[in-house]
Amino acid sequence: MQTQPSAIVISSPMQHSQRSTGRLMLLVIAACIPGVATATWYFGFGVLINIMLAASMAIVLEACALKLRGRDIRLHLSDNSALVTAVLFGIAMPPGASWWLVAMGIFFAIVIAKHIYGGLGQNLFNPAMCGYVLLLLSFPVEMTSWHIPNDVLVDGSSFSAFSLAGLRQSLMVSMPVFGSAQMSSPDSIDGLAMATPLIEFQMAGTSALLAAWDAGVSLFSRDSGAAWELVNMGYLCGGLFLIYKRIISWHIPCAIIATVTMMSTLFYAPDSSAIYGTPYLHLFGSATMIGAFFIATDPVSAATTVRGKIYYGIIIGLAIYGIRVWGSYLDSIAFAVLLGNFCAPALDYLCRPRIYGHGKKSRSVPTTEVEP
Amino acid sequence: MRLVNRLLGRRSDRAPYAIFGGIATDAYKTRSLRSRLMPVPIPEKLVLPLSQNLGVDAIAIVEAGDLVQKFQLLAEAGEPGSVALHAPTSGLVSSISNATVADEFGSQRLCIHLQSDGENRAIETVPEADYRALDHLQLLERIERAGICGLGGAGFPSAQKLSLGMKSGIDLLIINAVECEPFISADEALIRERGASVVVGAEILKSACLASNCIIVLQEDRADAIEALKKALENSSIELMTLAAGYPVGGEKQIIQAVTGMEVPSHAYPASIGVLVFNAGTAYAVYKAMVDGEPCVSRITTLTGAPLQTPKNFETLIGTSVSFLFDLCGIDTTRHTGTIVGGPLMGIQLPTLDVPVMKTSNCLIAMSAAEFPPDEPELACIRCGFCAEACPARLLPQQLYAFSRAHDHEQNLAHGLFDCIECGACAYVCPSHIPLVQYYRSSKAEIRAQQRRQLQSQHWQRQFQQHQYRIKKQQDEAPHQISGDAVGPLKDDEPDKKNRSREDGDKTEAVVFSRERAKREIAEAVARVRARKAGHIASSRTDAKSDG
Amino acid sequence: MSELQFNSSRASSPWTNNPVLVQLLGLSPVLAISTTLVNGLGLGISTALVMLLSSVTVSTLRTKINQRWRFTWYLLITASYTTVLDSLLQWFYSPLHRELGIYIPLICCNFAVLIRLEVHAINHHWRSTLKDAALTGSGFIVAIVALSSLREFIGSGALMADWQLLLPAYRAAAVISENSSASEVSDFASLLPAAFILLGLLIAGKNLIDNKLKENTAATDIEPIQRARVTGRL
Amino acid sequence: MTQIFSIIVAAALVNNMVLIQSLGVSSLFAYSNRLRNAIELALVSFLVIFLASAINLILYRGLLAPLGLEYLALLCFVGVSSILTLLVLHSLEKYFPLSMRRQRLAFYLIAGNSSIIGLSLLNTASERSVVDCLAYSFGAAMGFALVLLAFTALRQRLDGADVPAPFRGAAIQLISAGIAAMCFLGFAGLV
Repeated sequence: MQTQPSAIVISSPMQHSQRSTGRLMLLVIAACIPGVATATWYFGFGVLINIMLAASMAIVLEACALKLRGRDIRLHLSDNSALVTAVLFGIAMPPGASWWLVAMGIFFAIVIAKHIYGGLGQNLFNPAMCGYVLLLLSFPVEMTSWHIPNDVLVDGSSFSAFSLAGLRQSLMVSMPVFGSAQMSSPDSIDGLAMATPLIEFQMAGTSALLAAWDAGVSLFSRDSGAAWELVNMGYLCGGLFLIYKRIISWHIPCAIIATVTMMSTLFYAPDSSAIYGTPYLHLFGSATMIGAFFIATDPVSAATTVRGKIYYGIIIGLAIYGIRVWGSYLDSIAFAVLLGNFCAPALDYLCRPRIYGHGKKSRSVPTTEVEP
Repeated sequence: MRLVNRLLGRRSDRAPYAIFGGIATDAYKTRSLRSRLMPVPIPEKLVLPLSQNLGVDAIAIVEAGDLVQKFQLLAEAGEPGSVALHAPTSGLVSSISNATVADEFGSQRLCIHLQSDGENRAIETVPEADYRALDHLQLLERIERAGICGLGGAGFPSAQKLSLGMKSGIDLLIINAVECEPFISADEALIRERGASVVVGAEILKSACLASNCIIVLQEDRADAIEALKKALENSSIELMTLAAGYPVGGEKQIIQAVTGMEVPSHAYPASIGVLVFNAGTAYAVYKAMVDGEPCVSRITTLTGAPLQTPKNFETLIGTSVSFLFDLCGIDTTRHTGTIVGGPLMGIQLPTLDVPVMKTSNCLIAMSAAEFPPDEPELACIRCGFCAEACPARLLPQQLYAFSRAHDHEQNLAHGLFDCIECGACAYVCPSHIPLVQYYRSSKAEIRAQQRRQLQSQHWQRQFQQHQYRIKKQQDEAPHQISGDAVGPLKDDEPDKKNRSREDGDKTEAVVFSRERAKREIAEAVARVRARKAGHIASSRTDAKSDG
Repeated sequence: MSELQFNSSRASSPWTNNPVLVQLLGLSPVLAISTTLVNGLGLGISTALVMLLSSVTVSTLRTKINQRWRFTWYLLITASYTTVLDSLLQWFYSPLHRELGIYIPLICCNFAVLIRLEVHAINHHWRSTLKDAALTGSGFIVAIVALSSLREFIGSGALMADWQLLLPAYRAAAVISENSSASEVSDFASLLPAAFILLGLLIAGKNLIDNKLKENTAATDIEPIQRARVTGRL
Repeated sequence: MTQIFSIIVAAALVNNMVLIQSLGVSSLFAYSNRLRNAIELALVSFLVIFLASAINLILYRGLLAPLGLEYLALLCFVGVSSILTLLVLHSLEKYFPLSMRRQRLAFYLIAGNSSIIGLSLLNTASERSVVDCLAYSFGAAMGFALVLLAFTALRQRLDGADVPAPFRGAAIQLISAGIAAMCFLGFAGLV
């Protein structure tokens, strides 16, 4: 069965806008820069190493998958979608994750969650989050230990994270091939180094961290509260840039942020536990921003109708808050986005807009009478 | 201010409603508006397709070898959808034969070939003394006789459109001068230079369809035309409305939505909600037919595109060849990569330049590689939804695309494929460069073919049933005749129907051919075939009904 | 597709018409129980037993079963056998019974069984039914064994751990080892999602083999199982 | 009230019938992949699962357990579920035109749904009060219906996807279900 329309006749329109998928994807990556840069500043080279590792593996795997499926490798690599998946996946991974963790996740993301579905545009679930959740379920311990080079003493001497030694250290942690890092794993996890402050709040309670929280933001103090706050600001900026460029629509991020804000206001309980913290904490103290602007808005797996997008955002927002506050998993974004993806096709079907000329009351009465 | 008015339930008459979707495109119009509207020298040879809208042919009333004069009737309207055709100049009908016409397939249609004698002798025209004195039926008849069809592009015979409106009653007549497509400037040039005539034409149309209101609609960035029109409208009851620039506000359904806030029901004519839309060019043709008594033998055509040295608007004789016009503008053949008739978004690309201008050809664009870069390869749909934002029919093009690829026509119908007006806005914005419209067209064609097959099979089933019936009747009658029994004509229907229930229960197999059983077997077979063949359509119907 | 499968009275076979891998029937217990090979075997054999017995019963009673209520009859028949089996297991294999838990009584509404009754047993002689049920049952066992060994191997790097469970209870108690839990390589394989995904990959592998076989045997172009509607280039 | 709500959420999401407990999985794959049809199936399944498990619960606690007839539970349960399915279908038919009424498969999928028996068995085994059990049944039935709907829409979309040949059909659907189950695992501990 031929699915391509006949190519003999060149059909209207003859003009096109100058947007292209490859460029859109590059812009998405560009919008990640502020957040990634801030994260690197606070969490060290591990962040960048993750992204680089993920990107290189993603491109290789994508090329292999395309080759296996007999597609034009150069043409389809040029859509840059594998890169976006890799960047998002790299951001989500804890800095200092071993290379084989990254490889495993990326393999699942690119091959299973994307190419088995037929490649870009056909996948039902966000590939990066599929890979991430797989790792989270399989290796919960590894996925929640973060390596932060700043305050780590190696052989009794401390060094700057941004020196060559720091870089070397980070590389060794990620890829033990280059030599083994002389750190035992508990050392690599210090007080600031957990995945998100919320996790700490959930575990450690309020005392110490809220104090740090109140101390205010400083670019140079590198404490975790400020770090997450600024990282989130970075992603917020990137996200607003994407909305400004009309690459993503505002519906999904707004719905998510509104829902999270509403839920956290509703359940705000200053005295009980930090996990019921302020809306500000929930928005900026965790991965909410990157989730709302970059991960949930992946167009392929998100809902596409306007109302569908809003419901989709609400579902994700509820799931983010619910899993974060009451659930036992530490990371809520990935699960929430996958849940949203799961609901998206149904939402799209149920929230079809009213078609022009189809009666304002009844939604899209499909006609079957077709003039011959 | 408009918001305040809306909140208070007031509406200033000039405030248009919002339409769904739409895109912003570069206009490219100024270059063809730099020079004045120009008449075209009479070419030596004119080719006049008998069907000016590529629909039903008109009936030629001249023969090869006839000498004709300008404005003489060459072909008269026959079946609905055809329009009368008149001689654009005097000369000799050299032949009536097939020639390539301006469609994307380069197909051949029956055309009258007219050899111009260069004298341009016209038959005497009879201007109407006072068109206001005529009643609407007379006006209709004259418009029909003048061979006027929609000059905006679709070419629907104007008289038929008017009479459609007559049945349901028209409240509002919209004169559409919104040329939302880039490059086209024919209507603007017309209004700029002959605005008064357009207004008169609009008034004639208004009285021809007994409309109570009439609005001329323009895009708000066309300052010259607006000014000219304002002047022309000074003592007129016709209103002027300007719409924000954008594509496709000039589409019939969209302009109705913008002006009235109403939507044309799916699969209905605008007349059903009391609105008629005519193109400004059509109004001008009506003016000429009434006031000058001249039938429609020319139209305003925009010639534009980078390869043309002097792009301009021509008052072109119908039947002039495209290459002749391009030569008049001085075409740079090295840069010329293709030709579009119509706009770049809804027009069609001509396979050859040797085709005649028709009544519907509002614009001829010479393409260049700079303005029309070759198509980029189609990438995967990432469901970005840009297309859904752009769609003026509020469809979900990304879904329709997926269904079209999957040949899932049941879903296609449920998602309103046939409400697509093929404006091309979706394909214009698609970052993956998917030729969406092409997919929809082929899906529509597939669905239509499927339905046609279905109708056909129903037809043959009926034929077969009748055939079986005849055979059976012969068989039944034969033994009677042989035995010579004096039995009256078989009353087959009634008793059989009564027996049917008994027969169902009766398991004894009669060897005799039972007509009733044959019928049932056929009906079963029919049902099976129908179910198999039209499984998609059928279930979509049930889907559709219960979904609503 | 599904309705077609349901109605298809194609000859049952552990490979071409496997109840689990091809018809996607009776997935619930397969997915839930296939964490270890022993569990899988236990459940597979129990299901096959119920299938055999109820098929024969239905086929002998087929003239007496009311057409309208036949599905209820199937359910009742399988439920009776399941109840008996459940009690027997509880008596003789209590450790295994504990492992399998709720999925033993659930055999009574296993579609792999019920559909076979509907498609074959209700209108065939018991001999033919016996053969059919045996084939289907073995298909079920094959599928569950394949999946559970895969999961066990990935999950713990071992196979047939806790094999003692398959012994009758009094003997199992004697050999139950202390260190029955093998070292865990990955938690994931023991989770339900892994069951889904691995079963999907198993089916894909089977399709791949089928396609290869078909290419080798004949160049005829018949789609396997699924109507494949898209062959686009993207 | 809060407790009942949390039981419902727990039953619908945290202990989702299909994607966490793997009960009634066949319904996800065996029925039509048209959402329109699935809505009916989901609706009827919801009613039947809820009502049947409620009746079974009452039957068990009120009749079987006091009389010491626990071993008859399974027989009772299947009887109740198939009779109830017929009743529900018949009574719904009066008000809505059900396209699935005449399809045997739909009837089987509802009556033989292992989630009914599973839920009934879980209820009989649990220590909860009757009201809590009812709430649990309600939540579980709702969870089942929602997953069925979402998954059918998913399948509908997969139908048009350009899936590599070996993965077409069952394989890709199972993998999708697996990923969906992954995301439902995220609800662990929610209540």
